[in-house]
This record gives sequence, structure tokens and C-alpha cells, in this order.
Amino acid sequence: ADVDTIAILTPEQGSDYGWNQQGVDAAKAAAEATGVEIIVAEGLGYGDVRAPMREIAADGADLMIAHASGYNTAGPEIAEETGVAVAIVDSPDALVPGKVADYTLSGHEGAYLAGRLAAKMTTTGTVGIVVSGEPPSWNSQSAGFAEGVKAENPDVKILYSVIGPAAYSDAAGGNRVTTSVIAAGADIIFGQGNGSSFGMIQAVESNKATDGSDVLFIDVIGDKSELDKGHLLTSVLWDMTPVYTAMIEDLKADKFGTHGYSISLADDSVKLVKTPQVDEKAWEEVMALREQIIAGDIKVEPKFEAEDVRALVTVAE
Amino acid sequence: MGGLLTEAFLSSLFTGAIVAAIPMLLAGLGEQMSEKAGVLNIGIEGMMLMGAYMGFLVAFKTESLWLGFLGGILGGVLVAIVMAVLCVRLGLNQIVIGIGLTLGVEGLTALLHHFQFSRTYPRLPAPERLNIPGLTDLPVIGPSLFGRHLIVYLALIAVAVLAYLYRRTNLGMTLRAAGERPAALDVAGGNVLGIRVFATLFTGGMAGLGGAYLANIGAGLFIPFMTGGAGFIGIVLAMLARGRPLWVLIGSLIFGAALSMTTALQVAGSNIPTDVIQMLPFAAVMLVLVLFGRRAKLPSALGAAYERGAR
Amino acid sequence: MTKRFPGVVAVDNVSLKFHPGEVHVLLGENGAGKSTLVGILSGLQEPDEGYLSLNGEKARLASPSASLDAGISTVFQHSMLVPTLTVLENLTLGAPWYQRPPRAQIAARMDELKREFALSLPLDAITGELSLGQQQQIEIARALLRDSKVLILDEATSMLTPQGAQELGERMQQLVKSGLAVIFITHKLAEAYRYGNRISVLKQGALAGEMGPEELKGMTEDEAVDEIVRLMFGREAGQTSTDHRASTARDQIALKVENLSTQGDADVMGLHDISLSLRAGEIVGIAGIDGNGQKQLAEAMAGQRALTSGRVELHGEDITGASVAQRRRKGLRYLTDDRLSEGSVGAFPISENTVLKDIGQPPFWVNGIERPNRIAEHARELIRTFSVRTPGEQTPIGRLSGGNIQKVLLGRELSGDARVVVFNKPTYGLDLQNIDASRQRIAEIAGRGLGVVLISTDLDELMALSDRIAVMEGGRIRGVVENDGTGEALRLRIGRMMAGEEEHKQATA
Amino acid sequence: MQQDTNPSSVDTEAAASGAASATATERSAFQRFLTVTVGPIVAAFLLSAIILMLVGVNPLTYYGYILDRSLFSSLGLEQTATRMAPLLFLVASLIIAFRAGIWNLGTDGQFLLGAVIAAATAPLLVGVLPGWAVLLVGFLLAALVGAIWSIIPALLKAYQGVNEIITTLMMSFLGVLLASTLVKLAFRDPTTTVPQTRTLPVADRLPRLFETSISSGLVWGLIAVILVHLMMTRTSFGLRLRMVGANPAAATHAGLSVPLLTMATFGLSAGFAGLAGASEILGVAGNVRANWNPAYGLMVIPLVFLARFHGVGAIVLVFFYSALMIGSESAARRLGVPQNFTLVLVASLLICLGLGEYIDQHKRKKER
Ligand SMILES: Nc1ncnc2c1ncn2[C@@H]1O[C@H](COP(=O)(O)OP(=O)(O)OP(=O)(O)O)[C@@H](O)[C@H]1O
Ligand SMILES: Nc1ncnc2c1ncn2[C@@H]1O[C@H](COP(=O)(O)OP(=O)(O)OP(=O)(O)O)[C@@H](O)[C@H]1O
Ligand SMILES: [Mg+2]
Ligand SMILES: [Mg+2]
Repeated sequence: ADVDTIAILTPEQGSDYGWNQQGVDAAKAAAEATGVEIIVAEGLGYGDVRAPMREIAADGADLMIAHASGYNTAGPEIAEETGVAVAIVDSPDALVPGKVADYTLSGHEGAYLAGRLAAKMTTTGTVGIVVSGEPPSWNSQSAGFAEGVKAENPDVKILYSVIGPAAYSDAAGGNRVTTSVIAAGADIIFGQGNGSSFGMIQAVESNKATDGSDVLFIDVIGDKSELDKGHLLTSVLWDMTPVYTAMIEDLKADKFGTHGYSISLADDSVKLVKTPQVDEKAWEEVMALREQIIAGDIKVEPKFEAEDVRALVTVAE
Repeated sequence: MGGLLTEAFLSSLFTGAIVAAIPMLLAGLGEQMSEKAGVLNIGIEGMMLMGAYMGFLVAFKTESLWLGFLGGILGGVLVAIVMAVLCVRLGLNQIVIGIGLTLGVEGLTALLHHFQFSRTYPRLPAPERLNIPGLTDLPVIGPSLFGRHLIVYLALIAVAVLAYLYRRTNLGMTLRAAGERPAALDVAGGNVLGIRVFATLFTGGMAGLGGAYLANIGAGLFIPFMTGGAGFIGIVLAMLARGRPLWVLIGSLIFGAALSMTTALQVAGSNIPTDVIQMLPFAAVMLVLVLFGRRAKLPSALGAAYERGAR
Repeated sequence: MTKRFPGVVAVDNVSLKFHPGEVHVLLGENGAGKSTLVGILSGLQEPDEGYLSLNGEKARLASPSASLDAGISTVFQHSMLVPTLTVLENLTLGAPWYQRPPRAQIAARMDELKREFALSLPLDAITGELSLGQQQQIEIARALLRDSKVLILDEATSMLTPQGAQELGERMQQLVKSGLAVIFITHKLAEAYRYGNRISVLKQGALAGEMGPEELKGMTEDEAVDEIVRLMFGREAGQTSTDHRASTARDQIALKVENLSTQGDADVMGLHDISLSLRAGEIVGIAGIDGNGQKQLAEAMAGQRALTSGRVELHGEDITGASVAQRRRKGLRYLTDDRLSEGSVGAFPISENTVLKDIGQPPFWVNGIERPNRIAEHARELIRTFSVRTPGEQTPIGRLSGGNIQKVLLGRELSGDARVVVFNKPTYGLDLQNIDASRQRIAEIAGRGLGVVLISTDLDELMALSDRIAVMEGGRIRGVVENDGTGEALRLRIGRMMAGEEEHKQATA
Repeated sequence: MQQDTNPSSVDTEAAASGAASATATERSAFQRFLTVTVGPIVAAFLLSAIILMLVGVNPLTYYGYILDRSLFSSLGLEQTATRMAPLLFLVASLIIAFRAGIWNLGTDGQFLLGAVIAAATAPLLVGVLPGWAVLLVGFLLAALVGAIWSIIPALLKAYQGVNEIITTLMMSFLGVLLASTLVKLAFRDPTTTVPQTRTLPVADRLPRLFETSISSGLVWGLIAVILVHLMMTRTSFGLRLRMVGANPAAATHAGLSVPLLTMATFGLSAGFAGLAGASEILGVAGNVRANWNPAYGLMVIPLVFLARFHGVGAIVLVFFYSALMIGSESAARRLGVPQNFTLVLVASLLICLGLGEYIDQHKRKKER
């Protein structure tokens, strides 16, 4: 089929150094690589996305990337209604040839590596996971991180906390919870959140670990190193460009909707960011582990449930 | 839970409770004055958010937290001026305007944030803490109670000052008269609109300060929608406190402690689902309401505009 | 001075002079413009035309505080105190917020007032917990504390007992002797003569006449009252409404109350073992000092207040368990004394107010659907029958003057098949003409064979209308006397019982 | 002294009766329309235009898109109409509450719990019951659950006199969290990774109108508002509720049971809020996701006030509001302005409409 225009729809502005920005940037890069036009619809919120989708379909988009798990009911319905191909997330079973394809994104392998790295580098023997909510992709990364930590050193304690009701933009809550987790002994924080993650970073920057050392932060999805003040350890970086490019190519080749897409360590669509804070030796060991995962010697299964995460973290006696 | 109940952790929970409580305390104290005077200030959420934005902007540009707090107060007062003109002077409906102002400030600050900060996400340095030798070194409560930024103590002093003013000067009775029977205050030569305007602006200032605290001390940066309902909690605290500043303090500390407890339970690895844990603070308030709600007597003229000579 | 309101000229080109050393009485029927004039003098309203001069200089009183600054203090027709504040706070209300209440100073001044005017108040009591009379003393004290030059009292005596009114009168005389000007508004003509040095009469906003000190001195009370009535109503006096009405009682028992008791609490007096019976066509008066359980008795009869024991029978039928609405349908009616906050819904039009007690009943509602035309028609009929002064039936009832609201409520209670009517202070706050009309109406309905319970604090009224008078004190009936119209002796007996002196003598019959 | 704490006395004129407003005949209806609607709308758009220009966007282009995309294109109009449905049920909910003197500020919680129960049950009933019965059960359960969520505030208000502003607000916060918890723990679709309820297939949702994408929820919403309006203004039950709202003492005096009627008000109002949730789920969304909260309730409150609790007026305002939401989603995207600007526009509209109302009242006062 002819593909001349694609569209990406995101719930928030594409300037969050995270999920939305990575999506928008990748869609732009994929469009450029494949020579198609792109419509960017940012900040559509988590409510009913049918209205903008219908309109974008009417505007001539050939593929709509509905880049939020909240859009995965509306997406297929609109594809059915308008006949325009739609890509959705977090719905591995939702495939309709020519119309609906899923790209379930999970950086659990990357998070696993981050966990290994964290366990190597912690000096207090405790690491923390702070999240602003419990969507599946975050659960799978939290679980991956926890598994990595345990695999590296079963004695390292893992603390887990979800911020609170106003979480996504609750920067103050992010700061407060992270401060508590640091006070409980963590010196490396694996943080996932939108606006609230900046509160976590602020807490990491302004608190010392219980042993007096600096606290380090592990971010996800985006790359915040240009904002870093020396506390960013790494980031589990996602790059959706290969995914989106493949979608466009598939659509052109009439193969869209026959299979799902995902990101992986193998093609660097999931990778760890190296910062000056990373210990060289630890990094080399982690990179070796990466090869093992790619080779299939280490298996990391995604776990999407919040209970799975809680089962992995340390329960105080 | 022995392993986790370290001194540092307990201390951070106390700290967390106080950090979470201060913005609600400031907002609650402000709202309390409006409510006494008969103005139901639903716009407080917007005033707080504007305070957070302005507070952060000024602190960031001037690199002075204190100027930032002033900026926050100014931001809150600016929104309150609109409210005072429209609702107190012109007598427009307080609910409509309050909601309108909150929505407008949410949109405006998000817009400004988008154009100013969304590519850089500037953050403030960690706030200075007041170090009182001896006290700050006390175990557990030392750092949480005594190692805070000076503004925390000012907020506590505000509780005492307001309690004093309400009790010992004519301020308390003037406010109550304006909220209870504005016509009586008017014919006694008092200035109903004046005191209501003052109370509204005071609310704006306190809410703005609370917002600035949230941004500058609580988070260290500004994020759109970051107040997330703290202003509404302030309204509830003010209504429950029956006109007493001390009760606003107690209420905000309990609420802050409940929020902090949700972290504690999770960090301790509790098996209760997170969503259930997070209902606790609100469930606690509901429980208080069920048990003691009937005593939360509100001023008779709350929410009603005053117009001289109208019947 | 002229003041117009939409559709009404409330004050019509009135010129008046108020002199120091004089009690200047303003008289006029309901809605004559007295309160409007007070409103202008106290800075609540600005005149449309005309001007005001103080000590010969033109002045503009744009606000109550301007008026207070000019030395004019006002005690309004309706209480202007904050019930939740203490007496001291109400006395200092209006002072700058940053000051501390000058307690010692006020206490000292109150001591003086106590000596000079016998005003004595508990400074730390919560105002709302005091009696209405005491509350009024607060307002008067507040005016005196301000060292005013002009003191305005709008219907200040309507809440007071005869003794209280007497004291107030004496106080006013003392005040004018100390050089004040007092403006005194009342509906009681005798008071006007006794306490006033000068009388001005307003009629439909205009000045109908004025009687100066010399003129007044030269008249007896009767002559003066005759003259005032002529000025106010344009008719001769003569209907001395204190004439005793001839009994129309029949044998049949209309309403019987047996051993009725209710729960009391801190605010409300409980009733103890009340028994009373009322025959058709009879008027039984309930006398007593305000707050001795009269209202509770009325409410218990109407079904509005729960009983702890006792029973109520209407024409032989036990209605103890019946609801307010059921009792009303059976013909038991209750006219409340609280016409604004209980009797009517101020924001609703008159038409809806006329049927508030018949919601859902035909012909105004059919199958739950409102018939606005039927209701409007009914309301117009009522407005005509009871001469309610209003622009129309769609006017919100809250805009009417108190007297006219009262007429609407009276009409509401008498419509349909009324058999027994409980009146609670039916003529309170009405002008003479309306009082007369109301009393005639009460006499007339008794004449038609309805049973009437007449609760009043006005002994004259009770003695003019009742067949028998029950006296309440402390939630009990202290005694029931036949009203033989014997004047002073009877009055004295009732007065003793009201004070709780005479021993329990239960109702018979 | 009349207590002014309740909403119905905030505007006595409105509470009085729609019929009484026929008095102001002096100025033409057209002039009133100008002051009350057109003027404020123009002013609000001017105010927002200034902000647009400050951030470097041509306001004319922006507004052009709004009109074009919400009203002047059939697709836009359909979207606008569809967006109206849940808002209309909320309008019905609030008209009952406000006319009866109750501040129900908890509609968001009632809405969401209604939505959750509808989403939890309807998909399971497909095939078990006929299509219309599935929807009916969904709506009824939503109304019931919404009403249940108001019981605590209702009891506290009716029998303890606890101010309902605090209690409904708190129950709303709780309800929003509970809805999310229920989705995750109780009603979760086991076949998805994302925590959400089972999905009601498009074919089993409320039928669409004719050949358009408009959900017939719109029709039911309109019917709900009109019925509620008539109930409150034309029936004995409505008058009883209004009387309790305007003057509880008078209601007691007239033999009404104030506590029972207060409970009824809460139940009905919250029930309609529950219906609003069901209409969004059974008409449009098909399922509820964890943490979903469109927060329509807060937005509808000012609309109902500006319409002076009048059903038809509220319908018109809801239409304008929906058009604005739909149109500015589109305009924002095309011009690179964050969506949040819509909030600024809505806020200026509320404030200007409020001011228009004020000016109108003053003019009418002068004329009388
Ligand atoms: N605010 C108002 N709006 C419209 N009309 C008014 C207003 N105030 C007073 N009036 C009109 O002015 C007239 C005079 O009212 P006013 O209150 O002065 O009477 P009054 O002499 O005090 O009567 P009363 O003896 O009952 O106290 C009334 O007939 C009324 O119609
Ligand atoms: N806000 C108002 N709007 C319209 N009319 C009013 C208003 N206030 C007062 N009035 C008019 O003022 C007149 C007198 O009002 P007011 O309450 O002073 O009467 P009043 O003197 O107390 O009467 P009464 O002696 O019968 O109690 C009424 O007839 C009423 O129509
Ligand atoms: Mg008067
Ligand atoms: Mg009067």
C-alpha cells in the first residue's frame, strides 16, 4: 500500500525526556528514514482519544501510532471504523492484518542489566525502586531491575514504593518518597515517573546516603544526561525508531498487522546509557551480561503484574 | 519490620510528614480566614499552583529562596485579586469563579512551563536547613523537627500568630461577623467588603506561599499540575478546624503523616495493594467526618455575596 | 427627601427636622416608608432626591460608618447582632481589626449605663443565648456607648413586655434630657403619646401630618390617638378593639389534648402534662411570657413536635400518631409566629407559597404534575380576599412587608376545610388597621364554628377575643380562667399566673 | 435570617421559578442575549487571543480551526455531539442537587464507580441477555452504585447536619481511588496486560444515531436533562425538594420530612452521576482502564450555575463547551500550542460569562 503520512498520538507533550518524547522523536526519525510525512498530536491526555483519531484519519494519515496503553481500546475500533492502520501498545494479541498491530515495549532486559549494575555499585547494600504508578511496562522494568539485583547479589535489599494518588505530576511526592527510601538505606534509586521523576532526581541530588556517600539515580526510557548534575548512574533507554520504521515498511509491503513489534537489547532499541558516574569495571561486566542475554544464555521474562514486583522486593521482618 | 526501622528511616518519615503537611497547613490557614469571613475560596487550588509557578520562577531566576517565597505569595495574591474583585466586590458566584480560576491557572502555568522550562527542567539546589546545635542532633526527631528550612518554623509561628490575632484582637470577631451576619457588621460601621477582600488576599498569599514551598522545598522544581488537589485538602482542613488555626495544624500533620505512612508501609514490603494503601489518608478524613463532622459548623453567610440593603 | 423603589415611591418628598432634646415619634401603617427613612439616615440607602443636613450643614451619608461618624446610631427593626459573638464583641463590633477589645473601658462604661439607665448585660455571654429583650438592650447599649447625638429606634418595643417598653420609654426621656435627639418608631399609639415629644405621621411615603410638643401637651391620650388614627388611616377612631367579643362556643368538642408532654433541652422548653380542650366555635387564649412553652404546644398540636406522652383528639378522632400533612387534611391548621424563616420560602413566588402545605394535593397537582394556572388562580383569589398588597402573585414573597406576608399565611391556613386553627401571635408586627382586620377575621372564623387556639403575649388581644384563657409558665398550664371581660382584676390574676405564682389549677371542660 | 450556605439560595431568582422571569420585558430578548452570551464569549476569545499572541500564535487561525473542526465539519459536529452525552447526565445530576440546595461536589467519584460497575457487568452479560437488556442492566447498576456512594454524605447531612461539601469531596477522592483499585483487583480483564475491565464490543454498545458516529447516549442525556428539569419545576416532588433546599424550617413546618427528602436528593443526584459514567462506557469507551478519570464533574458545575439551574440553558452551554473541547484539540495540534491552552480559554469563558450575568442583573435592577 501507499504510505505517505503517518501520525503519532501521545498523551503528554513530547518534551518529557521520557515516554512521550521518545515516541515523538522516534516517529519523526522513522518518517524521515522512510520518506513519509508525519502528524504529531501531543498532549491528548488519557481520556477518549477517538475524536482526534477520527480527525487525523480524515486528514489522510495512513498509519496512526497510538502511543499510550490507554489508547489500545479506541485504536482498533477506529481502525475498524476508518480503515486506517493503527499501531497500539501493550496488547500483544491484538493483531488485525492491514489494520492493527501491537508494539509492546518493555525494557525489562535493560532494567535487568541496570539491576546488575546497581547491585555491583551499591555501597550501603540497599537499592530503591520508586514509581509514580504501576502500569504494566513499569512493572516489568521494576521486576527486571529487582531480578538483576538479586542475580548479582542476593544480599542487597530492594525497597519499593509507589508515590501516591496525584502521582504522575506529583514532583513533591516524588521527592518526599525518594527521600524516605534513601533514608531507609538506599543509595541507588531506580525511578520511573513522568513529572514526578524530576522530584526523585531532586531528592537524589539533595540527600546523602546513610553511609554518607552520594546517591545515584537510574532513569528509564529517555536520556536525561543533559540535565544531569552528577547523580545519574544510567538510564534504560528506549529507541522506538526501528519499531516504527519496520511498521512503515510492513505497511508498504502489506504485511502490517501480521506480527507484533518489540524492542530489545539486540538491536540497541533498549540500551543502557553510560555516564561518568559508572564504574568502568562494572560497566564491562554488565556489557558482558548483555551479550549473554542476546545470546539467550540468560533469560529475563517480562512480569507485568504489580504483585510480581512486590514478591521480588525485600519484605522487612 | 525491625530491619527497616532505622533511625534514619523513621526520621525521614517524620520529615516526610512535615514536608507534606506544610503546604496543606499554609493553604488551610489561608482558607480558614476566607471561610471565617464568608468567602468559600474554591480558587485556592489555582492560587497555590500560581504560587508554585511564580515561587519557582523567582527563586530560579534570582537564586534566592526567600525571594522565591515572596514571588509565590505574589503569585497567589494576584489570583486572589481577581477572585476578590469578581466575587467580593461584584458578588459573582464564588464556586463558578473559583473553579474558573483554578482551571485557568492550571492551563496558564502549564503553557508557560512548556515554553520556558520543558526543555531544560531546571532544578533548585537543595534548600538550606536550619541547624540548631544540640536539637538537630537529637535522634529520630532531631533532624525532622529541627533540621528544616526556616520557612517551616515561620509556618508554625503563623499558626500561633493567627491564633493570637483571632483571640485577642478584633480581627477574629470582625471576620466572624462578616461570615455570620455581614449586615450586622456593616451597620456597626465595619467594612464588610474590606475585611472580605483582605481575607481573600490573605488566602491567596498563604496558598501562594504553600505552593512555593511545594515547588521550592518539596520538589525543587515546577511541574504542571503539581499541586494535585492539595488546595482542596486545605479547604477540607479549614472546614474541619472550626476556625482554630491549631486544628488546621493538627489536621495537616495527621494528613501528612498518613501520606508518609503510605510510603512506610510500602517500603516495609506490606502485602496490601498500593491502591488500597493510598486510600488511607482520605479514609482517615472520612472517619473523622463521620465521628466528629457534626461539630464542623460553618458560618451562616458562607458562599453568599454581601450587598448592602438587599433582602 | 424622595426614595423610589421599582414600582413604589417609598419616601415621597418628605421633609422632617429632628431636634436635640426631643423624642420624635414616626408613625405610619405597614409599608408607609418609616424603615426606608431609617435606612437613609443610617447610611444603608441613599435618597434619590433631596438632601440631609446635620447641624445646618449638608451631609451625605454614603455608608453606615459615615452615619455613625456623624453621630447617628440606629437600633433596627430586625436584630443586627451577630448571634455567635459575645455581648462584648457585639458592643465593639466595627472597631479596627488590629485593636484589642477595650474590655475594661467598656465594663466601666457599662457600669455608668447601669446606673443611669438600668441597663445591665453579661459581657461574656454568647449573644444568641440571651433573650430577645436582652439582645435589644445590647443594641441600645451599643448606641449609647458611641456617644451618639441621634438615636433611632425602629419598632424597638415590639419585642418587649409592657414593663420593658415602659423602661425603654423612661430611658428615652432620660436620653433626650442629656441632649440627644431620639427617633422612635412604633405601631403602638399609646406609646407614641406617652414617650414622644413630637409625632410625625407617614402615609404611603408622604408626610401626612405632624404634631409638635405644644400641641401634644394640650391633648389627652385619647384625643391624641384619635388624631393620629385620623392622620394614618383617614378615618375616625372608635373601633376600640379591646371590646370583649361575645362567645360563639358550641357544645361539641373540637380539639382535646390530654396529658401531653414533650422532651425539652438546653434551647427548647419541654412540656409537662398539658391537658386542654376546645369546643367548636370557641376561642381559647394561651397567655404567658414568651418562651414558656407556647410554641412547643402549638407545634405538638400541629404534629411538628414529637410527644413523649399524651394524646391529641380532633373532633373525637385520635390523631396522636398523625403527621403534619394528615392533620392538616383533617382540618387542623397552625399559623406559625415565624413567618419569614418557617412560614414562607422567601425566594418562591406568592403563588407557590399559598400552596406549600398542600404540595401534591388536587386541584393544584394532578398525578404529581403541577397545575400552575390553578395555583395562580387560587393565589389571586387569596390576594383579593385578604387584601394582600403586592404587584402580583408571581412576586417572591420575601419582597412583601411582614404584614402582607402574614396575610398570605393566614389565607393559606384558612383555605379548604379548616376545623381547628392554632394561631401563634397572629398580629405581631402588624399595623393597627391590619391588627383590627386580623382580629375580626379570627372572631369571624370562630363564629363560623371553628375551634381557635390563640397564642399571644398581648393580654389585650387575648382578653378581647378569648372565651377562656389558659396561662402557661415553665412548660405547664398554670391555670385556665374564664374570660368574663372583667378587666383589671382578671388581668392581675393572669399576670400572677404568668409569673408562676398561682398554683396549678388544671383545665376542666 | 436566611441561611445562605446552600446553592439554591445563591441565586434566589433562579430557584424561584423559571416562570417568574417573564417580568423583564423592557429590554429586548436580543439585547439580553448579547450581554449574557455573545458579549462574554467575544470577550473571552479576545482575552485568550492576547495570550495566544504572546506565545506567538495567530489567534484568528487558531479560532478558525476551532470553529471549523467542531461545528462546521460534519465529523466535528458528530464528535461534539458525542462528547455531550456524559456531560448531560452530569448536568441532570447537578440540577437536582443544586435546586434542592445540596452541594454535590462528589460527582467524579460517583461517575467513575458507575462507569466501573457498568464496565464490569455489561461485557459479561452479552449473549446472556438481549442487547437492550445488557445496556439497561448496566445503566441501572451504575445508577445504584453511584447512589450508594453518596449514602455516607447523605446520612451525615440528613441526620447530623454535616456540611456536604467536605464529605462529598472526600468521598470523591476515595471513589476515584476505589474505582482504580476495583479495576485492578476485582474486575480486571484477565486477557490484557494493561489493567482494564473487559471490553463491551462496539456492536453491543449504545447504538449510534443514523449513519453517524454520534452515540445515542446523546439522546438519553437530553431526555434526562429535560425530564429532570420538568421534575424540578413542574412536579410536586420537585417542589418538595426545592422547598427543602430553599428553607428546611419551612419544609418541616409544612409537614415534609427533610431528612428523607435530603436522602432522596443525594440518591437521585448521585444516581444520575452514575448514569453519566455508564453512558460514557456503554456509549463510547467500552471499558474502564485503571487510573482513568476524565474529571468532568468539576467542569460541569460552573456550566450548571451559569445556566441558572435551567435545563435548556445548561444543554446549550454543554454544547458550546463540547464544541470548544473538540475544536481546540484540533487547533492545538495544528498550531503547536499545548492542549492546556484550552483550559485558559475555558476559564476566561467562565469568568466572562459570570461577568455578563452580573451586568445583566444590574441592568435589570435598574429597569425595575
Ligand atoms: N428595597 C426595596 N425594594 C422595593 N421596594 C421597597 C424597598 N424597600 C421599601 N420598599 C417599598 O417602600 C415602602 C416603604 O417601606 P418601609 O420599609 O419604609 O415601610 P415601613 O414604614 O417601615 O413599614 P413597617 O411599619 O411595616 O415597618 C414599601 O411600601 C415598599 O413597597
Ligand atoms: N428587597 C426588597 N425588594 C423589594 N421590595 C422590598 C424589599 N425590601 C422591602 N421591600 C418592600 O418594603 C416594604 C416594607 O418592608 P418592611 O419589611 O420594612 O415592611 P415592614 O415595615 O416590616 O412591614 P410590616 O410592618 O408589615 O412587618 C414591603 O412592602 C416590601 O414590598
Ligand atoms: Mg419598617
Ligand atoms: Mg414592620
